[in-house]
Amino acid sequence: MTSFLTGAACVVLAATALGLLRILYGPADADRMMAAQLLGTGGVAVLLLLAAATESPATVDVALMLALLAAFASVAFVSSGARSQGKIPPAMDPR
Amino acid sequence: MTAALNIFTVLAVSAGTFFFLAGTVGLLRFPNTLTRLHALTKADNVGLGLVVFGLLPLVEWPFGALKLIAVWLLVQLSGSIIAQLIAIIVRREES
Amino acid sequence: MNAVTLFGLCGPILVGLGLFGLITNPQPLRKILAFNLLGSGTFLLFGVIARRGAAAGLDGDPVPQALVITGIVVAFAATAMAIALLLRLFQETGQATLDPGDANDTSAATDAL
Amino acid sequence: MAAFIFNVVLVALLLAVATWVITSRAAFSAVVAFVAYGLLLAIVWVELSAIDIALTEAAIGGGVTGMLLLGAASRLRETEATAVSTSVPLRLTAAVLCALITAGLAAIVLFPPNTVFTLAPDAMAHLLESGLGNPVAGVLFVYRAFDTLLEKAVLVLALVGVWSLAPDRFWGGIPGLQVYQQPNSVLTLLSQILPPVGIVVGIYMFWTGANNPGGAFQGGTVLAAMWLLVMISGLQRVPSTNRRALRLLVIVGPAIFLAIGLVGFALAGGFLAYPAGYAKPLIIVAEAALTLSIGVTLGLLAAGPPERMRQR
Repeated sequence: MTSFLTGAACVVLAATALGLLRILYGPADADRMMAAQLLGTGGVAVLLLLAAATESPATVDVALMLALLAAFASVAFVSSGARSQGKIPPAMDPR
Repeated sequence: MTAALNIFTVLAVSAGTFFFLAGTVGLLRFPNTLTRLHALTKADNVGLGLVVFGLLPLVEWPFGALKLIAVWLLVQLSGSIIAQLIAIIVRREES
Repeated sequence: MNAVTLFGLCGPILVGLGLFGLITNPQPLRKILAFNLLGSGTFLLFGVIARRGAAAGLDGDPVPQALVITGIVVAFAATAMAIALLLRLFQETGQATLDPGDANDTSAATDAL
Repeated sequence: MAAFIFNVVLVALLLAVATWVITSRAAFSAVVAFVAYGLLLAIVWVELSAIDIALTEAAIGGGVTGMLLLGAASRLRETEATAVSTSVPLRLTAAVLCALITAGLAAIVLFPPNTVFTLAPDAMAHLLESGLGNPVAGVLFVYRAFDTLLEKAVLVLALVGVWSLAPDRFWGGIPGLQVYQQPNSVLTLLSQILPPVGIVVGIYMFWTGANNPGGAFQGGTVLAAMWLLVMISGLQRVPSTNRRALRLLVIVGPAIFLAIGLVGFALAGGFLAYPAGYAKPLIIVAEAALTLSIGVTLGLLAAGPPERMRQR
């Protein structure tokens, strides 16, 4: 069972990592961000599989942390993207 | 009983792994950003869901199992909302 | 070759890569990224030393592990500070460069104020 | 065997992503690769049996640093084209010298000294006196408490440094955090549902840190991320940095930790020494205050220097 779970973790990692090719090719920034998002979810799955394979419950906490914070970079991407639509940062505003 | 549960784990985790693979293939092969987003969300929801489902018999009952389900729900929540936000950005840039 | 040695070799490569990026890349933001890469390579070396020092019923020596946690915190503080500095430079001069020729050009700075 | 293949794949990926961070032409692409790198590094730490570090890296590398860098990359986008690249001879020289450093460090890894040097037994001896169950927390709060106190001081100093980068007229003003411009969007929903969960997880991280991997810093980072989410979505205003309550929150953790350290002079015969039998409650009190302070400090560090005086 342990080798099966580790093997599955290996496949999930390799699969989501192939998706990282989107970071190279883009073409849109959204595509790049999506690849990171997929790796975030894949990373959660990998950590859960590793936790089960090595029977270490603390590893589940790392997955919990990733699940909570992996979306955070995407939120920052969305909010900074909203600003790049030709808006001047306040400190450069001549007023 | 144990053998049956093991077979269940193997089947569910394998199916989950397959969805991660499918998500990656979609992310790499689909023609435009919105369809690629579609592929990403399938991997997020179903892939991780099946992996979590398959691992349930292996973890401590009930709190270990509840934690796994909480991780999945967190990824569901943030994944679906991030997908919406990215889609909004993509559509605004296209128009 | 076991897994720990594998990670142990990964650390030096990251240090080398980070240092190379830090020296050759002209953009300050990329230098910050490279510096973080360099730092994480060093942390990885500490992690390998910790793993090899497993004793007293532990999977790793907790002292280097605690040092790495402190290191990550300080590296984050330094990164936040560096980015704030960089964005301020951009606000003052309208460009983000460490080229001394541009730094002497104070007319842009006075325009911004 | 399966575990070793997994590690080979992991290391190959980590190096590939790291190479992309350095060689990519566009800064945005490099920053996204760096976020992916942080996620992979967290898995590496799990494989090195350093769960405490994995938690820290997952919270910082994957989350808050990514946010800082993405914000900076999008603001600096138009400056990229003007950057001059370094000359080929300089690049070659740098590559050779960096390769030498890599080789030297790799030699240290490949040919370790014959006697294994470890402080684990010493750390464990002190751990028993403290009543904690997590050896890393024991090292941070008993064996090396002074370093931990200084680390918190560094965070506060970095915050003062970031604030002082504001133009004089904006001192004490409102940080220029990038706020999502559309109110009542689906992001509002996320920032209504996620923070309550995040606060529970943050407190859990701090509480479980006494006996299991976790602790004040990991818990504080989660709190910081949740606070930032609420501010980015516009549900909560970005506070003015001259608010007294805010500044008190920043220093309450280090101050309580310092006070406990000073009490050690009177009751236990040394700075940061804990009176026998009271070590664990004192550490829990210090950690609780530190979790709060770290959360507020990290949130403010990520929010950046003040950029305006008044709410619009």
